[in-house]
Amino acid sequence: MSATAQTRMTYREACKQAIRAAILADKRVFLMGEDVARYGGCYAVTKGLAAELGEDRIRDTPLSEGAYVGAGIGAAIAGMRPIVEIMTVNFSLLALDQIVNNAASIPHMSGGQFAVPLVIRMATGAGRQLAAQHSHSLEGWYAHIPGLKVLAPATVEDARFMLQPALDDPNPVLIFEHVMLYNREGDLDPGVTAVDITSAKIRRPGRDVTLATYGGSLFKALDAAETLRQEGIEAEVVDLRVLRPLDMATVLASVARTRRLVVIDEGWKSGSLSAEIVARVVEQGFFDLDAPIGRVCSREVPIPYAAHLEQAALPQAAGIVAAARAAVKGA
Amino acid sequence: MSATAQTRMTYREACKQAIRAAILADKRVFLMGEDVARYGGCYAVTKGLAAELGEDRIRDTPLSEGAYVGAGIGAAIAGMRPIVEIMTVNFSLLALDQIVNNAASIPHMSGGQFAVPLVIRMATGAGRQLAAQHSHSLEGWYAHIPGLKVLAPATVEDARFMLQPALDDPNPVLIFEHVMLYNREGDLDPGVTAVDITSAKIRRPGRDVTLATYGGSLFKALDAAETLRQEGIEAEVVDLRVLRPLDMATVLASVARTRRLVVIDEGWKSGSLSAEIVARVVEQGFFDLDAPIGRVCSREVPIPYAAHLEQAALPQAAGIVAAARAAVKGA
Amino acid sequence: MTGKVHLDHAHIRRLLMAMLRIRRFEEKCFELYTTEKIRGFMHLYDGEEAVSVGVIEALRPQDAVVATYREHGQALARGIAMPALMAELYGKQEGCCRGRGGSMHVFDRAMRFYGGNAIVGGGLPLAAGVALGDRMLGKDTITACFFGDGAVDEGSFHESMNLASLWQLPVLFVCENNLYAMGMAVERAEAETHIARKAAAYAISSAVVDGMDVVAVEIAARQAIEDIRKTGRPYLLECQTYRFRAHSMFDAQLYRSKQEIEAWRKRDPITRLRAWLEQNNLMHPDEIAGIETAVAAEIDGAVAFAEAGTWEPIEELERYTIMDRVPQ
Amino acid sequence: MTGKVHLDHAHIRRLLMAMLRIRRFEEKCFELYTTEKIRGFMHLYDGEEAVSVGVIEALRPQDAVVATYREHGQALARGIAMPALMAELYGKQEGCCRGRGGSMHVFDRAMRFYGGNAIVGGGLPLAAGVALGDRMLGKDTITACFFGDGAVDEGSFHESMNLASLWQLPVLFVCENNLYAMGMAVERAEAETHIARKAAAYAISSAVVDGMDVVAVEIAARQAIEDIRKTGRPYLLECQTYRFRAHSMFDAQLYRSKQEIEAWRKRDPITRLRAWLEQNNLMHPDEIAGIETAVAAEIDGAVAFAEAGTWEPIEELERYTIMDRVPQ
Ligand SMILES: Cc1ncc(C[n+]2csc(CCOP(=O)(O)OP(=O)(O)O)c2C)c(N)n1
Ligand SMILES: Cc1ncc(C[n+]2csc(CCOP(=O)(O)OP(=O)(O)O)c2C)c(N)n1
Ligand SMILES: [Mg+2]
Ligand SMILES: [Mg+2]
Repeated sequence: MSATAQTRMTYREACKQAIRAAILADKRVFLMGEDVARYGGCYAVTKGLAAELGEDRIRDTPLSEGAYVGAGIGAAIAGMRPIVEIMTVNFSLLALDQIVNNAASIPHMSGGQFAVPLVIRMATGAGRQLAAQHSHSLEGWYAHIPGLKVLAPATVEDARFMLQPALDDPNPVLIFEHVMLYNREGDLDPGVTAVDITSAKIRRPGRDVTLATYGGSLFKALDAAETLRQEGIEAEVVDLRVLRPLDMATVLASVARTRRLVVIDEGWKSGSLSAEIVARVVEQGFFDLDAPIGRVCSREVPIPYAAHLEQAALPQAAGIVAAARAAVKGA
Repeated sequence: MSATAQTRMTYREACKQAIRAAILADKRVFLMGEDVARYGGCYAVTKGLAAELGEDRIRDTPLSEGAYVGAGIGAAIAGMRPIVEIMTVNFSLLALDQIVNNAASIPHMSGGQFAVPLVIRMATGAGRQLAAQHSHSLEGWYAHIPGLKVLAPATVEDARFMLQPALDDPNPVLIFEHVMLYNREGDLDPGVTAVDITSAKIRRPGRDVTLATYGGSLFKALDAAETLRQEGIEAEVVDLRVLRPLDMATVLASVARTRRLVVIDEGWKSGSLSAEIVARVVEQGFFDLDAPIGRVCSREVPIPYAAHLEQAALPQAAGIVAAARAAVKGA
Repeated sequence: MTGKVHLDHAHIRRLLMAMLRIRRFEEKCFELYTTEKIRGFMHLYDGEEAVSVGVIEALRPQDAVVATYREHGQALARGIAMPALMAELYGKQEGCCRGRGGSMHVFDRAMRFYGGNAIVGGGLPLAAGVALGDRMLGKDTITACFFGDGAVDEGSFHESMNLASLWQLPVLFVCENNLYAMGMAVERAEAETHIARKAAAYAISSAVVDGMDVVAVEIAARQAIEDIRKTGRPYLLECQTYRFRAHSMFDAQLYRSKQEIEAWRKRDPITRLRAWLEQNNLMHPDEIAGIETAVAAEIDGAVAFAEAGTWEPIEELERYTIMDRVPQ
Repeated sequence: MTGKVHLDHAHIRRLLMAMLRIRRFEEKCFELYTTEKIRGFMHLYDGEEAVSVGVIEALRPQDAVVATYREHGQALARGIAMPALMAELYGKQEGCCRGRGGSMHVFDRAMRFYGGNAIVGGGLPLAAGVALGDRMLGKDTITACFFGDGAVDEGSFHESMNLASLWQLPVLFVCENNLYAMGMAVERAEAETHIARKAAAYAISSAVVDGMDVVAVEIAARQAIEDIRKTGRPYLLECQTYRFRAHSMFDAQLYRSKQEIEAWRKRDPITRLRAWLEQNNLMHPDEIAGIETAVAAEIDGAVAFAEAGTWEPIEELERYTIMDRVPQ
């Protein structure tokens, strides 16, 4: 493998390499979570890492989400740089008190005496027929909380390189990994060795309509853009990547060019991140728009098991195409 | 006291009368929560009720938010009609797993075999200098969750009469009582013996701008409307009352008349209920607006203790006036 | 009702058949999973059949059951119709939850079967609540709450045990201790693995039983229920068992040895019961073969039912998110 | 360091003075609350002083402390400057948290004082984490974690005790058992009130000590710390104590009798220590008067400091919501 060749790997592998590199680079970094060591991670992200790095640095926890997330906060305050893994976003509700009342509050509440340099990773999203208690998309919900930073890497590159800046950040950073991405392959450009965690990214340029999205929905939006191209509509796809704080500059600049916006978000529509984007665009770019903004979100139901119902509940390329077409041509 | 005279009472008293009446009317109804019985409730809502109704119906729980909220869900499924009190919205995070993963999911997930006819009451909001772990406004956040209904009674009448329809509803209903309202007095019209939990309500008619709000902010909006009147601006104040599902018809009808909208919401701005309202108005009433929509929300910080900082963090009448003025006259 | 078990022929036959129904049903499930008829997370109960069969044999129809995500066995033992269960795993609308719940979320109102819960420990507070509700409604019932050793680590275990004991709720807490929570061995997850010490922290009586012996489980469950009725307090029954298969369909089992699995397989509750029956001439091999045949036919019927089932129309997706009435 | 306490004069004087500083400081707080200089929820430690004074006397500067919302006593005993504490209660920017935390959220980096937590039980996981972090950083420290009897009901108690024991973390869990959680008497909240049985559920050693006797507390804390160092495991110390005043400034105390309060007042840790010192001629009344005078002067100074303090500019409201660096 030459130094300039692209490296192809799965998103899972990218996550793993990111963890390994971070732990090797800084002895304050360790990972803890349920079944991360002996089992190898419920989505096999950490397979083999415990053998390589030791069970002190890849640390299995009991089923005590509240306590081990809280312990991560304590360890961060004490000077460590913990990565805490929660298997699935639904289980994070058991740790929400610690995340909101402690991690997000202590820096401000203590008058800036303490930072909480903690990273919490978790799987999010639907598509694997895991039903209502394993399939939700609460990253937009978390993005409501001041004191947190919220990331949603969608590409292999972001999966590989967002972890380090998240660890370098003095604040609690939540990283949401969409379950449908783990098996997805992508190329790592050897020229890229870092990414920022402050900006959104245009994944496909276009002049007719902006499709703003993130995480698992990015690839649906790219598929939709391909279909739209065949109809002569050039969609620009913006990967938000950072859900808190939002990089509205990139979104607004895109909308200023395309004058049309569709937001795609696997969260439930009411009170979603997509609502916030609509509100900000309206507030900041009111007179730039040539059409109502479209939102393609999940249907407002607990995600069901049956495949056809699950798929019907989620944003799909067809729905994105329809929304984009409506924005461009009128409904 | 004649039958037609108005009855003046505090919001606290109205809450208490609602609980008492519901328990007396239906032997399946009981209240449980921390310190509701012997202590009399942390905001004194239930003072004296245990003596009158017995400690079986006004039931003190241990400090176990997850378990007693979960027990409320179980009791509801078994046929009771529990009212569960959580002292303060921040503590509800300890019960969030039960609320989201069980209460909101079981009816759908079981294919409609089980309903969860449960009411959860909690205090919300800031203004009493209780600092970051006791002062948040997460009702808009809860309104994101399908399967829940979310109420925010602001008036004494709503405090008195929303509980019964909430108990009659087959779904889990969350009732948020703003801490600054408990001492507030209001009149009960003897002609009113019920309210609905489906519709928003116009608390003050006006033609120039719509102020949409709920809960503790209602009175700030009404104060602002009074100030605006003196400037010749007639604001219409819409009390949303029901945060999920939103009664957008009332909001849209008001906006269709005034063509201008300011949303006031004590939640943090990013990803707030106010964003959802903006998004829906834009989606459904795009061409009716004569000005960008204003949002007056809490500043995005954990609410601080010091009075001047706390007040600076919250929506205030002056800010509402300024936003309404900008909508009417241009910024 | 008594702690004694009258082991007449019909009774033993019932226990054996109940275990075989679960075992064979799940063997079929495994097969159907590999052909992608069943999807999602599926957790098999292979090896643990004696636990739910023994415990549920001691329950009456009016009693309630709160289950885990590894609940095929609990569901079948409780009497949930096999065709409805299979159709649920297929995701068909003829499934007991219209195909919305799948393997981890089996509910059945008629059987007072309150789920199938895929949040570890999520069912314990519910169980306390069902028991409280029943008592307030004047019902003389027991609520059996199944949970794994992993659930013991969760705060909900602590809070629920305390609540049930404090309020003297008639809950039979059944810990299915199969030594692992996914790949986490009990002794790596719990500082104290002695269950009685845990129960004592809540002033709850407890017993440990060989969960590979269905009769022992039934006897222990009956004694526990007798204790609950006598004292009006909950009871914790630890059933020591083992799952022969992987945690779920995605598990390389790196955390335990083949030898360990083999050693436990020798204690297979079905093999053991059969051997005992045959050795003591309590059941003729022909009768056992007859049971197997009946079970196979039932499973075939269930698969046929599931295959013939239909998909819930997408238009109904949002139905029951908000209920329009409380089902009676 | 040893479990023995050398009660020389300086030592006793320090203990008495530490308790008096807390008592008098809070008497002033009470007064200031009625004049609305202090607002919000304020929980006084009146009667419980011996607990934090005794425990913290056994700690070294490098050790860490995790406190509750009733933490004025814990903070003062730990050495947080009284003026900074008083200014915090005033909400002034000279306060130890710039006036943002108030009574329930006292933090002090220099003292390794990790809050002030107004979520009951919210500090226990933090304490386990601080202990873990310290150990991973190669520090030879103890983390003392204070919590009330009410926190014991929470799931976080269970999870944190298990985690600390399992991972052999050097945490000294200090339960301030004052018999009530707000209006909830311990025996109405906990099915089992015997603390050792709770500790045993996590294989944690424990002791119960008279929390109204500062010397006894200190000795027990030293023994506990010795045990932690020897075994490398956490330890649970239950201090039996009582709050003489209401739970907070809003509490009609309907849940307990005047007689009960009076009976406990007879065990006032300060009165008791003074009486013992005077009876045994260990400290001259003049010296005690001198301490009182010094404490009064310190409090006056703290009040003057707080009064002279300034309000954090509103422009800084959002500062530290997101940190730009990790403070060192
Ligand atoms: C709150 C929560 N945390 C983690 C998981 C992921 N998970 C699913 S099953 C399981 C193991 C549970 O073990 P145990 O309770 O012993 O039951 P068993 O699988 O052995 O029957 C885990 C960790 C979950 N479903 N819920
Ligand atoms: C999670 C949570 N639930 C409820 C409360 C409200 N509350 C504040 S103090 C308190 C009593 C706590 O009692 P205990 O732990 O015994 O401490 P004490 O006040 O007696 O010192 C309660 C219920 C809270 N702050 N946090
Ligand atoms: Mg297990
Ligand atoms: Mg107490």
